[in-house]
Amino acid sequence: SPENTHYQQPNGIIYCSEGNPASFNPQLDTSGTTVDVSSHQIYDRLLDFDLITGEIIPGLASSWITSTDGLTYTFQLRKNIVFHSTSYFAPTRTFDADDVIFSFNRWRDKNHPYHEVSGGRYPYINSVGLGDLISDIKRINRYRVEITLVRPESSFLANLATDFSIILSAEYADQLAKADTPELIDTHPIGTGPFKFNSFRQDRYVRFDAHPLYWRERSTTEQLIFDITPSSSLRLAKLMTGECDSMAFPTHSQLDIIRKRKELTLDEKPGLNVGFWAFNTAKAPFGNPEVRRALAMAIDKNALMEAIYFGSAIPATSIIPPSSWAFQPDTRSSTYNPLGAAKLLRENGVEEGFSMTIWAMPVERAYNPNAMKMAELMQRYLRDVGIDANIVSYEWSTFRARLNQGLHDSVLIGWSADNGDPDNFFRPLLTCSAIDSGTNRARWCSKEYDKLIDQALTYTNQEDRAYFYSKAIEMINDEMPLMPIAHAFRYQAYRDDLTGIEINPYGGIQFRNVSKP
Amino acid sequence: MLKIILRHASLLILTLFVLSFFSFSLAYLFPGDPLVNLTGIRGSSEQEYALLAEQYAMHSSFIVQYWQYVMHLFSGNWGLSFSSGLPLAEEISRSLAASVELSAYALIFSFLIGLPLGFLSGLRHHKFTDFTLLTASVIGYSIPVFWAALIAILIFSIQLGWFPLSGRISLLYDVPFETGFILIDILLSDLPDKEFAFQDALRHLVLPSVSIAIVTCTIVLRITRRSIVEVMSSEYIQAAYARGLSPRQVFLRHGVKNALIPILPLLVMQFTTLLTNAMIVETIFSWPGIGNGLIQAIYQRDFPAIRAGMLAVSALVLTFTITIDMVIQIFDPAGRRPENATS
Amino acid sequence: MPRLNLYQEEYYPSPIQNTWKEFKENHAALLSLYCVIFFIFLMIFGPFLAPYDPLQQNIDLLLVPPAWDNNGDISYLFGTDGLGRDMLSRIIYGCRMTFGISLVLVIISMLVGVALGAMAGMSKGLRSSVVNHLLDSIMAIPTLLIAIIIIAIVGTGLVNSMWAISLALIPQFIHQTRDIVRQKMKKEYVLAAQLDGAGKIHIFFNSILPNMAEMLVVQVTLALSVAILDISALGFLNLGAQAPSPELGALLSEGLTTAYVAPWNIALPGAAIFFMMMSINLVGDGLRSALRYRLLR
Amino acid sequence: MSLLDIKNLTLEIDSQSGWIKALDKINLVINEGQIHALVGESGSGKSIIVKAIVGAISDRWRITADRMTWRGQDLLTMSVRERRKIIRSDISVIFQNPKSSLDPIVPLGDQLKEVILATRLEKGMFWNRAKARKKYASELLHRVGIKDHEVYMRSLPHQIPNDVCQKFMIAMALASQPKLVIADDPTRGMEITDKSQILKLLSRVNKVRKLSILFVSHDLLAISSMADHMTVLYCGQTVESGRMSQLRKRALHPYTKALLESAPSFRTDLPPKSPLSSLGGTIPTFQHLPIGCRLGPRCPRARKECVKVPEVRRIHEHTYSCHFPLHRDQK
Amino acid sequence: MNDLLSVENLRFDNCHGKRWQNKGSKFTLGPINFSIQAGETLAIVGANGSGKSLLAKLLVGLEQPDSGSIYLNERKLEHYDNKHRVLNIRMVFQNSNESLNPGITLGSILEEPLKLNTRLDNQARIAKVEQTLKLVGLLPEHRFFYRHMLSDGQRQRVALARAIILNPQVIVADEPFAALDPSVRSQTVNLLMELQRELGLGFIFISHNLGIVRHISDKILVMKQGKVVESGKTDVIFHWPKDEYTKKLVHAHQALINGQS
Ligand SMILES: Nc1ncnc2c1ncn2[C@@H]1O[C@H](COP(=O)(O)OP(=O)(O)OP(=O)(O)O)[C@@H](O)[C@H]1O
Ligand SMILES: Nc1ncnc2c1ncn2[C@@H]1O[C@H](COP(=O)(O)OP(=O)(O)OP(=O)(O)O)[C@@H](O)[C@H]1O
Ligand SMILES: [Mg+2]
Ligand SMILES: [Mg+2]
Repeated sequence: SPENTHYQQPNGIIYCSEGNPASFNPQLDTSGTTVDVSSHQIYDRLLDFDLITGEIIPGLASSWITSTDGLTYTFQLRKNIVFHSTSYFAPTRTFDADDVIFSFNRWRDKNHPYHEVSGGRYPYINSVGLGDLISDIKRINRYRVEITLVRPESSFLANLATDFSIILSAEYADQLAKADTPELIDTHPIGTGPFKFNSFRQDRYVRFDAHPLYWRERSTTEQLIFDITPSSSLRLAKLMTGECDSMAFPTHSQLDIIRKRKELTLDEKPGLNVGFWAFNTAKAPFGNPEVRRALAMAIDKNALMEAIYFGSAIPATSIIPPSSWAFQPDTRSSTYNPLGAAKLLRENGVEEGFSMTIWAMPVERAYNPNAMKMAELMQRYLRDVGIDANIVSYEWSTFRARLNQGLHDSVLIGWSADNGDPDNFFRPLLTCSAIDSGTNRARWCSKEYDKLIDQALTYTNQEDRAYFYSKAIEMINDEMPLMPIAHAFRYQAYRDDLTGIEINPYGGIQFRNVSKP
Repeated sequence: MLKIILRHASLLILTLFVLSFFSFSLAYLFPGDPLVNLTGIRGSSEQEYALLAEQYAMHSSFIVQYWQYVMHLFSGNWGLSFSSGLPLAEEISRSLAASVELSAYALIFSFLIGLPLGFLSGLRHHKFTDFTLLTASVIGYSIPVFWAALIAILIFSIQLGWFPLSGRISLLYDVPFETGFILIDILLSDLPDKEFAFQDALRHLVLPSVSIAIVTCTIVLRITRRSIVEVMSSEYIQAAYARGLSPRQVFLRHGVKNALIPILPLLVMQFTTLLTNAMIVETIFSWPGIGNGLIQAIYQRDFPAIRAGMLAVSALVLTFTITIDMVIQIFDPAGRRPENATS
Repeated sequence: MPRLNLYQEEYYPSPIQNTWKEFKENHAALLSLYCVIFFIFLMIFGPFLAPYDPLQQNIDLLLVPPAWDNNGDISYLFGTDGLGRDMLSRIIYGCRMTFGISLVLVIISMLVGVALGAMAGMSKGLRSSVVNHLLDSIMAIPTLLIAIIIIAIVGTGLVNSMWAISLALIPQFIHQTRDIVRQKMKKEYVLAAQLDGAGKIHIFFNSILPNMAEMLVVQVTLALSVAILDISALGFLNLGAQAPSPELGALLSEGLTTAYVAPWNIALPGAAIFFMMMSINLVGDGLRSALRYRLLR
Repeated sequence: MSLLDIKNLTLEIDSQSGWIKALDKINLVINEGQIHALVGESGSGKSIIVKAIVGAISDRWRITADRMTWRGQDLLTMSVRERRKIIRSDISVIFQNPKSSLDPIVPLGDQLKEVILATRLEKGMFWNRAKARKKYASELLHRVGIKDHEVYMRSLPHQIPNDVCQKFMIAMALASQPKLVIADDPTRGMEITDKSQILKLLSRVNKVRKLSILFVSHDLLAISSMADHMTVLYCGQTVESGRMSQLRKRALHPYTKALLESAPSFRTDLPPKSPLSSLGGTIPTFQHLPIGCRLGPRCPRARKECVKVPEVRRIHEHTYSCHFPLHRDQK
Repeated sequence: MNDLLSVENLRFDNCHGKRWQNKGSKFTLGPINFSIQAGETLAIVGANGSGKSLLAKLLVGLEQPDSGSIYLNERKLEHYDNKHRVLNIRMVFQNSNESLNPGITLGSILEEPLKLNTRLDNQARIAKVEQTLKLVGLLPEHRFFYRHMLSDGQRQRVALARAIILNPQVIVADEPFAALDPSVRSQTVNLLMELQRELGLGFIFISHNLGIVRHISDKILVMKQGKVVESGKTDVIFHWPKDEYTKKLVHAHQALINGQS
């Protein structure tokens, strides 16, 4: 059995991840693969979430002060925080206000020399409108920064604690700018995080070494390796043979096996996510809400629950999961009604034999463990209402690139929250600005909706905000730009000898405290 | 002899020419801009594009373009991969080395097992041993290699936990790239725990090479057996017995060599089959070889990688075959090979 | 033809009958011939035999183990897959698809290959020598590799993979035919036919083809097992038949996602390929040794 | 004393249609210094006898014999090793098909040297052996009429003409200075001049060294010019055996007579273009042997008694097996 | 009397095509002159590799001579005139085993020349085949047989049948008796002589067996290294050989006969 395979190995942790990171800078890419590999490994943020209580706690900023009008925030930075020193960069100074300003200005200031580097798109930040929210960032002194907002916004601090508000090294950026290779900042990253980047080979691995001068407490692990293994069954196999210490996204069919094997542990938490079927509203006939509603009626969600999630998810009635305070228990959602759906389709000019594409993600995500299989199931339901569905899939980064071009008719995809704020669902998924930032897969744009979402943020009181959100939910269910399918649990599977692993309900995995005997 | 060398050299040049021309025309056959398909550089600015077009003589005739392409190939500039953006020459030489390493061990393995068993089976023609071996060989020969690999994984990795199931070595060892052959690289490296790394690499080699070797091993067995049976029932062997030589003398002096020489090219040619099987098995064992790379490239429509990978694999196989053919023709004293194409 | 008994007790079989007689002696080969016939039967009557539609999903019966398992269900003899599709039906359809496609491919490539090979074998001179040289080199590349390369060029998909494989098989037939034709062209009976005033085509059909038929059958069995392996390998690699189609290789790769929960999802399709290959190989072996013994006696 | 004495040798072959008696009660006696011819049509089992004598036996054969002795020692009961020793030193064989009886990839010289026994060489230290061996080999080659032995010793069987191969085989047979040489059709397909050269060589060795020869052939002309005894074989049965002159003069068996008369050279009296005498019909295949006397269906004198196998009868040195022999009409 | 077949200054140089191969071993045949009349037999003897088979092939048109001409009934045979040649000059190969197609029945083998060269219908062809089979001493039923079912002698008969089925005037046979056994050989010799008498065939044959040559031939052509060294009446050559090589042959033969004990 795998226990007797113990032979001397260098100290290190291998994590079987599910895909290639698109970048090593989560500012540039919201995909889980990028976030997992970079946010908590390479970088730190000014603020962090407490993984258990969800509270905002100090990160690189040891404390902060909010002005009474809620427009000015002043952050006191920690001293003596050392950046990574690697084969390609040796820092000469420690972390200070310049680094914060550089990191924020990169996405905030369109004229910043680094703004256009690596594409100039900052999807998360744009989708939550953080760039426009901040009017100014000032250096008070070396260890003090002041940020001024355009308007008070309740989700601001939470946004600073998300995986995307990471702090880069301004010194490294200068050095790269001089060498005229600015794009290296995102492929050969430098940060203050617990692990420093060593190497990356496409489809194979990302290799990190421990950052010996890390400022927080951390485990004694010397190496961290992301073993890129797209196939979930192979990931599980590797976990079983001990080639991985932990694996990403066990599929729901695998959960039982993991539970049964005594050398493996499975942690489980309700997740802040939603899996959905988005229609490309920019394309006919999906621009027609009737058609979208009809399509939604054609699918039996409960069947999908069984076949795809194996019961480890709850059917979604809206895009908001029940654990969020914005959840509306009495939302009416679409019900399975193939006859009605067929009728509605015919009425709206979608004839028998109409053919459309369903794009299915090639990778497993928490919110949709097997999009391919789901698509196959849906194919059958759609055939019942006289629609030929073709399944389309590409390698994950190609897939996303093409989605951004809006080539799809409809897509099976989803969203995992980056923070506990409901705005984090409503804004990135369906606002107009999120079309450009590439998170609005329905390419749906409604001024009315945008207004509701913006209004909600001007209130700090939860009940007030909830009112606007319930309006938004109603609107989504009417318009049906996307059909919410499920809110899945989050799982973390690892070998017993691993300690210190903790599920992060907001996304990215953390290895800071993880160690192996 | 010189004639043989010349003939093979010209054949080799001809085939390589055809191959390179083919791979060049692929750039035109694939969708998209041929220049982009050739270089793998996407989304370059207009200036850069013009410069590249200049380099590849895109505005001249097809022949000149081809010539430029060949020159680029020779200078080691094979273009960039779409998906990783890395230079293909290096990527491919690495993965080719990995595949060749795997196939080479499998070949050695199947020879070590297949040849003696083939001899045994041939000498015990129509006896129980022969029958058993033959049955086993039919089974081994019919197992689809990918299935064999999966079953091997299920049993030996998952159930028994004896061998790891992916990669060439545990990722915890960071073996620097020297020759591309991991075992040699480990020995050349200055890792602190070399012997453990070596052990680990060996353990990683076992399952993939064995599952590839199964088929080849049975083929080797069958070919050897057939040859032995034929030689041992030939008249000169009977004549040698009739001259009063002992069975051992007869077998060693007249049997072995005669049985081996005509099948040697057949046996060595198994390498190409092996390489193909290796390409499939690589995808199962996540072996970072050319097969894995090529198949990934096909999934991802990474045209430059497909073009270069195809060129590399077929060039390797053809060079190998033609060289072996030449060596055999030079060294086979009786010249009893099936007639070659010119005669 | 009227069978005449010149010597009462004797019965004079034709060479092909002789081969058959030798072949029948070999029980393993005979048994596998029956297996092959069974597969052909499946190929033709599969849809009538399969208990369910191979694509019909049943959400209530996901991953039912095979009937011999404790948790199995007798109405799903081979169990179901991760979408509740009946494995037995899928495998029946898979055999039909894999075997049928291979057979068609082999026959097409045989026709083309034999035609080209005969031309190459009967013509002489520089032209054929260049072609032959190139052919020899191509011969050395395994068909699967050629198929993968062709697929890399034309793109994935079942139809493309069929093209690829038949293209890849043709050189073997050309080579084999050319060799046999050349060998036979040197025979005195071909000279004799030439003296009778026979033209090349006449010689090929009357003098060479009857003596080549058996070798062709052997070659067909070889090609068939290669084709099956290639089709399913391409299916397995997702280069050939794509997901919902019940091609055996594709089944296997689909089964991979549930391999550890439901090992039968990879064990059974693989076993089907294995049996198919084994029976064809045994038939080929049997035929070859029958031919050899016939020549010996 | 006879060198080789075979009595009632029967050999069965396992074939598709059961066990077939390829040899049926063969008798053969070879005395010292004798040239004994074994004649018979193709397929009558001559080569099989040769193989049975030297023990180059396939495992699908079954051999039984009342007696098979080499100078009084029983060949059948002795161990394989002993038998091999005898064969190595006392008997040598020239096989029918020289090219396929030589190893195609070992130079001819080496194959020749392999047969030369150490005891046949002059005594010397071991480093002289190789040289002595070579000298001996080239002498042998000269004796059989190969001139450029240096070249031929280095070449491989497929590089040299057939007749040289044949001569090599003869040289190999003589190399071990045996008591008996079994020559299985050594002159097949040779030109008449080469043929007579070989025949001369063999008779000379026979005279000079008292070497016995079992000369297997169906070339009657060649046989009658050198052999002093002859055994005639038909379909695996010994038909007649005796002194050459005796048989030529008064063959008792109809088959022998037909065989001898079929060669026009023997019949100087025959006018050109006149029909040659011959037996009608053809030789039966081994699968369809007639019962009893195997000549039966073709024999001009056959009667119904011929369905029984005729016994061997003997008049002095002359033995025959026929129910109704020529020249001795039965009562 | 008219010559049935005559050959004048026939030459063949071995330097066609394949120049880069086997250079050095240049073989030239000829010039060759001879003629035969209907019902006459010409024997060709000579050493191995002296070009006997080649000559036979030239006669039947399998090879093309470089110069010289072949006359049939005083009419020159052109190389392209295959039809005429096929109908009148037929060849029997040395190895009847090899020259019969193993894959088809004897009937089809014999029908082939009829199909290709005559306008007989199916019935007539079968009748002709059966008739010819009888002529060579086989049974009509033999047309359903395959090659492997026949003995050597019978095969040789089929080969003969195939040669005479088109009623030719000349038969060329390359070592027709070499592979036969004594008793079968005399049968075949008898058959040939009989056919020749009946059909008035001109018969050209190649043989190493001087006994048979002496017995059945009217004329002899002795060849050595592509040249005719001697030719003439059988009796004359056997009694008074002039050329060195012929003397050697005849003496060796005589020696064997005289050497009999
Ligand atoms: N190993 C064998 N297995 C089966 N049958 C055999 C074997 N060897 C010989 N025979 C058969 O035995 C018969 C006698 O063969 P043999 O070689 O002794 O003939 P032969 O008299 O030497 O003829 P030839 O003059 O042509 O050499 C033949 O019919 C042959 O088919
Ligand atoms: N078609 C051809 N073109 C060129 N040379 C040829 C051809 N056919 C035969 N030769 C040459 O002619 C020579 C005589 O060959 P041939 O077969 O006629 O000899 P042969 O007298 O029949 O010998 P054997 O007695 O062995 O049958 C050989 O050297 C051969 O290489
Ligand atoms: Mg013999
Ligand atoms: Mg000849």
